[in-house]
Amino acid sequence: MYKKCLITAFEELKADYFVLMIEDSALAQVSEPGQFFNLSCSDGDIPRLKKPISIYDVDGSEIAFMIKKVGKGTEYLSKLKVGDSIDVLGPLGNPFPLVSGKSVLMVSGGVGYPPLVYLKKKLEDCEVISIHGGRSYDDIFLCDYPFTEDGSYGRKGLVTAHLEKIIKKHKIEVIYTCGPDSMMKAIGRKALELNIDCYLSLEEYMACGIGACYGCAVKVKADNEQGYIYKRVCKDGPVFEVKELWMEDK
Amino acid sequence: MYKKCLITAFEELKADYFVLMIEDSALAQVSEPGQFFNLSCSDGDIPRLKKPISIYDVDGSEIAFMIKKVGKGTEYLSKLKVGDSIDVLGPLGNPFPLVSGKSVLMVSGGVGYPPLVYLKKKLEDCEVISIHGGRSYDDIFLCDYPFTEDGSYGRKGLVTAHLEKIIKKHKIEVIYTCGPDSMMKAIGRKALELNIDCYLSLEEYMACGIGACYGCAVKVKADNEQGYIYKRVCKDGPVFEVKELWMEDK
Amino acid sequence: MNERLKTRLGRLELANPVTVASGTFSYDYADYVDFNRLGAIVTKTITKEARGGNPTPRLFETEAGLLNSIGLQNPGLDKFIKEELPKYNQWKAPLLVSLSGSSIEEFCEIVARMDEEDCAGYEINVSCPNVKNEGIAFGVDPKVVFELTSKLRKHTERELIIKLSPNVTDIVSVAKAAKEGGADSLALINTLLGMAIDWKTGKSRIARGVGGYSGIAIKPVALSNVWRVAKAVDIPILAMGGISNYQDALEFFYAGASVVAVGTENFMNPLATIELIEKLDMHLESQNISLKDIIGKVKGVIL
Amino acid sequence: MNERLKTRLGRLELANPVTVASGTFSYDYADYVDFNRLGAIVTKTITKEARGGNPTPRLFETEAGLLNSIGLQNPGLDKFIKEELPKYNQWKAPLLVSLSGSSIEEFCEIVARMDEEDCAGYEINVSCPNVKNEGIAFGVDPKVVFELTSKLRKHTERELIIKLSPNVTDIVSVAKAAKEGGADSLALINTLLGMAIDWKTGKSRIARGVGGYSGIAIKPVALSNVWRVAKAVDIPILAMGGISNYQDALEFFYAGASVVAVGTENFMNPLATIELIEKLDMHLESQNISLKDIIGKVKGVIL
Ligand SMILES: Cc1cc2nc3c(=O)[nH]c(=O)nc-3n(C[C@H](O)[C@H](O)[C@H](O)COP(=O)(O)OP(=O)(O)OC[C@H]3O[C@@H](n4cnc5c(N)ncnc54)[C@H](O)[C@@H]3O)c2cc1C
Ligand SMILES: Cc1cc2nc3c(=O)[nH]c(=O)nc-3n(C[C@H](O)[C@H](O)[C@H](O)COP(=O)(O)OP(=O)(O)OC[C@H]3O[C@@H](n4cnc5c(N)ncnc54)[C@H](O)[C@@H]3O)c2cc1C
Ligand SMILES: Cc1cc2nc3c(=O)[nH]c(=O)nc-3n(C[C@H](O)[C@H](O)[C@H](O)COP(=O)(O)O)c2cc1C
Ligand SMILES: Cc1cc2nc3c(=O)[nH]c(=O)nc-3n(C[C@H](O)[C@H](O)[C@H](O)COP(=O)(O)O)c2cc1C
Ligand code: FES
Ligand code: FES
Repeated sequence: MYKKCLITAFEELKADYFVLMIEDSALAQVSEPGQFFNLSCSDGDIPRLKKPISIYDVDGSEIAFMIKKVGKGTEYLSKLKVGDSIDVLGPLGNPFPLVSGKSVLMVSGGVGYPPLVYLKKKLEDCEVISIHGGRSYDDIFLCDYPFTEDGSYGRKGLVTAHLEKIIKKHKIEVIYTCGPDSMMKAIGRKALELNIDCYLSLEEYMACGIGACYGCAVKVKADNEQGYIYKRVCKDGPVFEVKELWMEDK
Repeated sequence: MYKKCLITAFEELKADYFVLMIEDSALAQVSEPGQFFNLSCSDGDIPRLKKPISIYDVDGSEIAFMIKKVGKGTEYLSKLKVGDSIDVLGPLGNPFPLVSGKSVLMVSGGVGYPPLVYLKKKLEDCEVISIHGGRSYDDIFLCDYPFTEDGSYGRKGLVTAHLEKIIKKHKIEVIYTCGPDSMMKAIGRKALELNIDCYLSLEEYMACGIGACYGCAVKVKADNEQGYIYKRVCKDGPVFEVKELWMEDK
Repeated sequence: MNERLKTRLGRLELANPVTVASGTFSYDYADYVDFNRLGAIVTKTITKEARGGNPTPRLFETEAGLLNSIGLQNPGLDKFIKEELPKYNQWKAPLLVSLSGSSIEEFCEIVARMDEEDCAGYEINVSCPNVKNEGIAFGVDPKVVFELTSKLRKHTERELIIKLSPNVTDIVSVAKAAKEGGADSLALINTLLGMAIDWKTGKSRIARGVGGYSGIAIKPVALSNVWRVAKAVDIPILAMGGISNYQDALEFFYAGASVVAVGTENFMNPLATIELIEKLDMHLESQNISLKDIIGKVKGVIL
Repeated sequence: MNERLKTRLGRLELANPVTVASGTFSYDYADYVDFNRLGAIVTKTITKEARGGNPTPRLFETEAGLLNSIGLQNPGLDKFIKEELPKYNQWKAPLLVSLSGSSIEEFCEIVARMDEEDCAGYEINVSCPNVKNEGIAFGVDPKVVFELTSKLRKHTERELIIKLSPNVTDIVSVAKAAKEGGADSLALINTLLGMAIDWKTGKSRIARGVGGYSGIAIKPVALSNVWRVAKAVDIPILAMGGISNYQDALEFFYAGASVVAVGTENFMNPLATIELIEKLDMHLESQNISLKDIIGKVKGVIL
């Protein structure tokens, strides 16, 4: 759907993060964890490509986004106020497959955090352990195992460092992850090694967001000469099972 | 001079007109009637060419501009507030030559009005008659003979209609004019015919505003094959004597 | 719609002058746009064999335009005919199939095969800057364009559109060659060549280095090409390059375009085509003119 | 300044890599800019005889760039030498005189005459899109460029820069011809061809119809040309095209430029050159690198 929606809540989090809430019951009803919206980030000024933002929460008829200000587009979003309206295209992409009754690990880095929050809310009868990493204290949000690169909060280092220990300790059966490419690759490899189901929510630069332009390509294993074909993150993903992905370095 | 100046006053006039005041005593001291400033009209967004705006008034250390919102640049200016600052380049161009002890006629159309207001203030011992014309009531400001194209205020028709009668009635010796090209041409021709001194403040699309780019060209009589050469409105003008100008239609 | 908006593109009479630029639109947009309201539909470029496309990243938005380096990723002709063509043919808007080949023979083969299927015509993409060893070579040489067009002409009675590249010294000579070869109309412009680099890291934003540059930034370039070609070659022009709204479209009609296509703007506003049609209609009505009154009627040029 | 910013342009060692684009800057800017701080100064293009320039309007700012159609208005060589040259020579920054001619002989004549005067070198403008019957013809044909350059080479031992047009099919072959002819360095790009029309009235915004398109919109095009030329031709590049700030300049250095020129941005910000130099210096210092560490070092390209 492509709609103009009212902003019903705006909350500054720490540092450059903020939460934006829109209201639309039709959209809320069909918004699932792992899906995203393409949000308009301009009033007609250029540049004005829409920006993909994951669903962070759905509460009744409201949909929340948790956003980090990193450039012009997200800066525009950070200046919106309750009562303003915004054009949204979505929900887009395929959601995370939901499991139940399992021991689940969620691993996020940076703005990979929001989709996993909504996923957690939707998982039933699961024991969920969460790891979250970021550059420093400012990038850390609620989770079981926080990591920072600079050691300013939680453990110092990369989220992947203690991965195997945590998996073993909690008898993890399914991993969901979203974050920087290198982080997800490391997790994916570990999951393959330990033969654990692992779903990754990928990021690629997007234009249309709906499958038309083939800009957001990612390598997926295939039975051809190269060993891979390109699929579209926006339409064929953003969620992929680790077994489908071409895991060699680019 | 190129400076960042503080906006010390902002006043909405009717319709799309407004007055903006900046403070800078160094600039105020050297700002003369007929000169203009190139004002920054963007916060770094594009488009962002500076826009030429005439000096409307100087009061102590303050300089006032009277501006009509007609497009993106002037719209930006219309949204400035007291306490904001703005980059100004100027004063630019040559001022009106000042006469004294004469019977003077000022004829303006649309945004040709502001420079003549400041000029009037600076003329000494002159009897000044002013004509001002615009599309409708919204475009009319204080003057002796208001004209509107749609007849919504003052006399209906073009300012040039009753020109000769007014000149004769007030025994006009000098004409100053600023406004649309066609209006100024008509006035210039009448001045030539009646052999009256006439100073026109011209408008052309400008880029640099200081004489470097040769974009703001206007035809000036010359002793060559074509009969004219191009001079720069920003540096050689904006004020020209009617006798120098090439008055044929473009 | 109505008479005001009707326009002719070679052999085709279109209900309105608005279509989409190849590669920027697909049936995926049907969730948002009523395809029956478009003047025509142009598909993404199809090649004979499937193509995997270029390495990633493939997209980057600069200050004023978009860089892309898709590399004509597409499922190939057979799969297109089987899986995509039926979808496009559910709409009544004339379908123009964009296609490209790596030899004149391959171009002909594709047209011959497509001619057995249902579609209104072909947009021949000889100008994609994102494919190596082909495309460019075809689109920049008037002799090659003439030969290609005249051979294609033998394979179809349908609308034959040659899509031109702006990355040439003299687009008019290429346009003339297309016309002489038998093209019914011309499409222009394809993307400019462009590049962007991350100043912090020195990394190219596009994996291939150079990509195709589109969007608002290229509108003046597109317009100058359309005007120069329209003055010199008297077959209809399907114009694209930075067209975002009805005001942009009007500029192109004045410059000589008979039809306009919305490309990059679809990404910014999926409803751009429909809004353009509606507002153009309102504008023409308010001025009490029809499209044909303004096509090529630019004023104020002193040569 | 300092070692970090030093760069080489052919025969010249420049204190810093920032200059101005021909035609966008003149001594009028001396009221605002300390010319002694520039890496070099480039004059507006001078022709042998005075030129009146093109009809008006000559300027229009589009959504993302600037159209101009000045038509090389200039006082002619003699008056330039008498009245303007002394002004430019009061500053210590090396002076590069931009010049154009209507025949190879005329180009040579101008260089020969200028060689009797004081200046550091010449930027040969074979690429102005705003002059009829010349310019274009010179800049687009590698053979002509080779002949022109080799003849000019005989007339001067000073820095000889050929300024290239982006409005060609293959800029690399033109660049190679210039190098083979003896050019010390290359300047690129001149303006693109562009047009704009008032959609309300159908009037061309520029009297000549087509003008030269510059500014932010053309940066990606300039960058791709610089990169392609830098890879293929090993003489220094003086780059221009939408450069507004030190981040833009860094993109061009990574692409292969040794010097950058600020053009249209001077109009938006008269202090653009000085701010660029200062911030570039701070950036290089903070990264603890010098210019030569990054020139041509673009990463991440998968060919
Ligand atoms: C499926 C998906 C879900 C996402 N979810 C979230 C989220 O929930 N919260 C959040 O803060 N961020 C999210 N992002 C990232 C977000 O899209 C970028 O931060 C945003 O586009 C940056 O735009 P900008 O104009 O502010 O910055 P820019 O300066 O334009 O770009 C900064 C970086 O953001 C990325 N980016 C920029 N434009 C795009 C684009 N059109 N498509 C994809 N990536 C782009 C690039 O890596 C770029 O280097 C998500 C991205 C994807 C692909
Ligand atoms: C010497 C001089 C003095 C002026 N004094 C005043 C004044 O006191 N008050 C006032 O309201 N207006 C004045 N103007 C006109 C003012 O410059 C334009 O209205 C303004 O530039 C419009 O910019 P925009 O972005 O709002 O509109 P746009 O939509 O960009 O343009 C609207 C129209 O304004 C003119 N214009 C646009 N850009 C320029 C430019 N760079 N240089 C010159 N003209 C341009 C063109 O005619 C254009 O068609 C003056 C112009 C000149 C040349
Ligand atoms: C993502 C993308 C993909 C494109 N793919 C094609 C293509 O497959 N075939 C083609 O002829 N042109 C293709 N183009 C070029 C467009 O059809 C159009 O000529 C160009 O983008 C200029 O129009 P615009 O500025 O409105 O986008 C593509 C453009 C973009 C942005
Ligand atoms: C108003 C104007 C006048 C110009 N005059 C000349 C000229 O006389 N000679 C020349 O070689 N280039 C001329 N150019 C081109 C510039 O030198 C430069 O190559 C081009 O504008 C691209 O750089 P930019 O985008 O930074 O402006 C002119 C450009 C502008 C905008
Ligand atoms: S962003 Fe267009 S296909 Fe994914
Ligand atoms: S605006 Fe540049 S010379 Fe007048």
